[in-house]
Amino acid sequence: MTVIAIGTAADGAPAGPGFGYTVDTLAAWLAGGQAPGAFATGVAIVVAWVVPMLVLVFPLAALGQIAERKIAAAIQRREGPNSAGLDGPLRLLCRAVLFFLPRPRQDRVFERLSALPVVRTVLATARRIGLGQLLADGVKMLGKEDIVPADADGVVFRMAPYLAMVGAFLPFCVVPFGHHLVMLESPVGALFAIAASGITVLALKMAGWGSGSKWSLLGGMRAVAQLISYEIPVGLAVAGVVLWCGTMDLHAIVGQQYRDGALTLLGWNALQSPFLLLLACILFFAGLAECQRTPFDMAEAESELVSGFNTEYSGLRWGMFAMAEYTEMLLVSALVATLFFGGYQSPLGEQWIVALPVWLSVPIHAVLLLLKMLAGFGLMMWIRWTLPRFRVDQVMRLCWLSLVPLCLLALLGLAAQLLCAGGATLGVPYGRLPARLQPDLGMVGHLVGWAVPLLLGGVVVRAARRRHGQMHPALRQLTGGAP
Amino acid sequence: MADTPQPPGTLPPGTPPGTPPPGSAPAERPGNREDQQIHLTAVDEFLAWGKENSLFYLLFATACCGIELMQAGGPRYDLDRLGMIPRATPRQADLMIVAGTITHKMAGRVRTLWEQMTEPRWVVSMGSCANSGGPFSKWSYSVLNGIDKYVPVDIYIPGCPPRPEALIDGVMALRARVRRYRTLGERDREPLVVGGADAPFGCHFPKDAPPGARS
Amino acid sequence: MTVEATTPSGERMTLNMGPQHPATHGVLRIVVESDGEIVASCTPDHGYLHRSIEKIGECVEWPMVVPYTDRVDYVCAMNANLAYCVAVEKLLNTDPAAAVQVPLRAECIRVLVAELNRISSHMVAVGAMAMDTGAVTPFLHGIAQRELVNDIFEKLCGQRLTYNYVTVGGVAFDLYPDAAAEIARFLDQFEIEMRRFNKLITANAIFRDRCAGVAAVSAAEAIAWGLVGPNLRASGVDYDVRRDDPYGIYERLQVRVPVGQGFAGRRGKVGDCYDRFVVRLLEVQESVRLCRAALAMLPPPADGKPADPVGGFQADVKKLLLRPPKGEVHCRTESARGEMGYYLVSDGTKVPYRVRVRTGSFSAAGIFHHVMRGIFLADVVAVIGSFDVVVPEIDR
Amino acid sequence: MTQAAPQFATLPFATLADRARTVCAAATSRTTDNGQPFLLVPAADLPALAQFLRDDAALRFDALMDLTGFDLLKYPKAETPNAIAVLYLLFSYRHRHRLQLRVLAPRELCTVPTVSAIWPAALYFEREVFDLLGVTFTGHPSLQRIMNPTDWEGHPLRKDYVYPDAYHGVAHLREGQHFETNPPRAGDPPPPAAAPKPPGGHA
Repeated sequence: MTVIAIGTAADGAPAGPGFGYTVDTLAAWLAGGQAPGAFATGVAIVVAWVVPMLVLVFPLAALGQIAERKIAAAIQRREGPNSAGLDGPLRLLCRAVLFFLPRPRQDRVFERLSALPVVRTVLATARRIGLGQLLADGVKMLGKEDIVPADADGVVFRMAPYLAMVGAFLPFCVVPFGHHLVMLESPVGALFAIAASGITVLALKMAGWGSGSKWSLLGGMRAVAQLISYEIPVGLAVAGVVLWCGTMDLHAIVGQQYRDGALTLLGWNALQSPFLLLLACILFFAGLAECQRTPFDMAEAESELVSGFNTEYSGLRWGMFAMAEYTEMLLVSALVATLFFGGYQSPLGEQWIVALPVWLSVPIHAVLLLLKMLAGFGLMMWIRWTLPRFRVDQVMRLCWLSLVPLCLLALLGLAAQLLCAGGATLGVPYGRLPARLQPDLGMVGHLVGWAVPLLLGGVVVRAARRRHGQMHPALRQLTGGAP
Repeated sequence: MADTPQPPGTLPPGTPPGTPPPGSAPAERPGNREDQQIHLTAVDEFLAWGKENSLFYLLFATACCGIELMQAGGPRYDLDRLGMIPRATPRQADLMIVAGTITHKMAGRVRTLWEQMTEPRWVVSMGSCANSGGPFSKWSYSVLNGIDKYVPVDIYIPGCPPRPEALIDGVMALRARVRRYRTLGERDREPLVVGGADAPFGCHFPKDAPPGARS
Repeated sequence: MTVEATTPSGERMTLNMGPQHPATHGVLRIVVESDGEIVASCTPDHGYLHRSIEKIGECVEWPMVVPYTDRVDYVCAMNANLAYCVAVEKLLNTDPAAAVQVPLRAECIRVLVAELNRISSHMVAVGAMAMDTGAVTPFLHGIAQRELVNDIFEKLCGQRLTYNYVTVGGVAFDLYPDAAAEIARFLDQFEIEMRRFNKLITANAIFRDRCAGVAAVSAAEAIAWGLVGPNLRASGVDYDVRRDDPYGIYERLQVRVPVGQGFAGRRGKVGDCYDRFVVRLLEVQESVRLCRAALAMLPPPADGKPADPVGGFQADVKKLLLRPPKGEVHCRTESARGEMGYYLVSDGTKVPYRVRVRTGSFSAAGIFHHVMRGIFLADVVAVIGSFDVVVPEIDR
Repeated sequence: MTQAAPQFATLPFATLADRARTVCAAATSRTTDNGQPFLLVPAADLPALAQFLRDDAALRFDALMDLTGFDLLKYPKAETPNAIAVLYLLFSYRHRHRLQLRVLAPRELCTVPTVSAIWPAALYFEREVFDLLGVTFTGHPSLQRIMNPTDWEGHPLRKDYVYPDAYHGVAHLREGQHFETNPPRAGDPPPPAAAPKPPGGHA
């Protein structure tokens, strides 16, 4: 089990401002040999942070909103948006390019251009999958009247959407999209991600309080209660991974999940131990609550609170809240993928990708991580259009009486497993059994590590089911079982 | 086909479905025509394309037409195809479809809802009750005969209740109007009756429709 | 989980749900006193859709009232028509000279369309309650089934929602040629669809926990507050007008009546939101059975003679209906929202003297104030959905 | 779940009326013009009779199915034309028998004691009868209009009700819309000879 030494400065990164390999190389390249000054560092930081955001995350969040309406339509057996294609932007492009022609001539050129077979098929497919729908929504929101309610707290009301966007985009700095495609290689990446996503709580409360309407106040209160209490399970789940991997640097965590051979899959943290698998589910579920997705969307529950904290928002401010929500969904999927499902590594055979030249392996890694993010994204949408919504007390009871105890149980199990089975940890000095006492059971330890918790879990579940009682015969008849 | 005598007010065949029959809308006012728009810019046209394809309608179903509005949002007719999603709060709605009977007690609320909506906003009056009191206009003391006494209406859709196709026909007529919306240009405020008095009612025509009927 | 009516934090906030609110079905306004999460008290405010059907009943002639009964309960308009027509027939039958004999085929068609409309009405009710608790998809699947029923009714009488189809003495038109086959096809695919619908929402643990034990109404309370129909049967009272006070040919069809038994299991109580939800689904299964029985009992059409006692679809009431006998009658039929009672007073002229319609939603709205104390704000929405309240039935 | 039809101790109207008269002697059993029997009860001792009808073991009228009324002003050959008849349609789920009580309330002093303490369903029914017919129910906890707005004048279901021509300054009829005198409207203009049909557009 060889572990590729993914040091930060170890493999000869040039001396730079110390923000990490990418920024350092960029700054050094910009400075042209001598020590990069403040300007070069600043440009490097902006390019290293803004480009991944604009290229990778922002369009994905935008396409996500279209995908959401299409997936919802598919689940509900209807058509979904298919009338907004790319004809509007194409017409605008024609007008811009042929600015020197009078309008009717521009229209004729546009008709002839869109009559070309290739362009016609492209426009038709774009229209059928509703590619232009989000563009149309965005453009409409641009043109909407900008209303700040009379009894609203102006500053707080205007600041809330921007803070929501910050809370959603900032944690992406530490998410590694490739070997060295990470904006901020910080040794405490995991902790930074959780802390940065805490800003959204502030933004929602500001929106709730700032709008000055009872409905949004209620939405804001619920949002605060839910998000703060679900920070605990998220934190504990990340703590479990840190305990297992021994480091908080996301880049190193991904590195540890590397295995030679065809099935790099086996190296993933989620498959190392049942407790880690449990923590992965808890992190995903608590992540759902972080971005207020059904079944946890009481903060903006349409049917009760009219529209929760964004009742008074209209136009682009409301659009920003929607964009922040979808980006947060991507963030949760990215964190789950990075911590538990091998980050940017491919499930089948990672070594041939690493062998590729840098300008090819990095994009492939980025695409792999994006695919894992899309998988999490699709699962969240599927859940949204299937499940009803929890009530406030049920959300709190679920968090404090079941998720947090489960997390603590999982941490306990992980610690026990580490002590006796000597899990695959990178040499972290603290709290290890002395080497001679460490039995290297290998595969047997692995299997026992899986068998014992699953047996215990089965017993507990069977007892709970017996206590809960059978489904009523009338219900069984309704769902097609024997009456 | 062209020389057969057309009944008054019907459109020559082949005109796009959204355009209003000539009889119902008054003569085009001078400032309203396409090439006479003073601030006509390509970006304005693009913004109008955006508005046209994303009309969020206010969830405001009062009576029987409300059920047809829900059916229009349902799997078969699916207003979401046209980019229209129901929004619960007037702030985020561009279009108010008044679907159902409005009584005197409810009329003030309709006005408040309209005032809370953000500009540019449109109103579609769906069903005879909203148009003119419908079956209750003569014998009921509590029904408001027509919501245009409280809010400016853009499109009237006759029917009790109008079929979802008639609602979508009305929405297409409204989209034709939204397409002509210019941020600084003059808005055409003339109400338009879908399937007006002289054109046969309904939007889907039986196969043996008279030759002049709209396609 | 009993929470006392005064909210723990003490200070009260007045919230105004409606008259335009996503959850209230139509224009029902509820003023809620709450501390934000727990409701201390709620007062419904009605009249936003008061179209004075009863005053119109005193201005128009007897057969002209039928289109207005459609608009009393537009979700289940066939039953609303049937209720009025059965009442007028009972009024005519009080005078042996003006007695009316509805042909057997018309009676079978009446049962058929009434039960089909009950199915589509319950699909909207059940779907709307699921949407109130946050699951949007069941509502759209319910509406998809309703579209199929609308197609059948559209071929039958030309309208999708307000049919004006059942008339005094029979029905307006005979069945179109392949109506029976089409209805049978619909019923078969409907049962398969219902199994999937129930797996999606009825057996869903989140939905069950959301509705279990919420706003439970005991049998005595339900009777005292005048609940009728599925709301009454969910509280354990075994009463259905079609079986216990039959009209038309319902006594020949064995009507089985589902009753609430605390379906939610450990946390549920008899007569809670979940029971009302499940009783409606069980009633839909009963309606499918009744439709099939009515199809089996359908006599062949008497070609040409609408008033034929067996095969006709319309008794000859033209001259009788002009001036029904002077007097009063009280008649009850089972609509989707429970017992719809008509009290007709005739003074022997062409125009009714008084048309009084008592609907299930009116008494269901009456119990809101009593039931919605000490529950959560989110439950207010679920409770409204569970009582399946249609606003024109309250305001008339 | 086929249920056997349980037996009920259903009593005919005559026995019901006799048992009722044991408590309220002034109750007289009458029939409508087409033979439907009912019990005419003076308003004063209605609550006592109602309490007895609900609590008596043999009667057990536990459900007030409907509480409504109608104006006798224009009823042909009514004994008391200047009154409003308030009807109580009672039903017993236990014994499956029905009874109709009727109270005649004079139009000027239109008060009937409430029965909402006995059957809570009467809370909404009485508010509706108060709103539409103007019968005040003494002792009702919150007697206010349920259908019409609180500032509505008149009681619409009375036979001498005149339709208002405006509400909050908004005219009731549309311009050019006129109906002959049924129903009577305030400020009814004399019907014009023939309303000219507007050219082209529709009314």
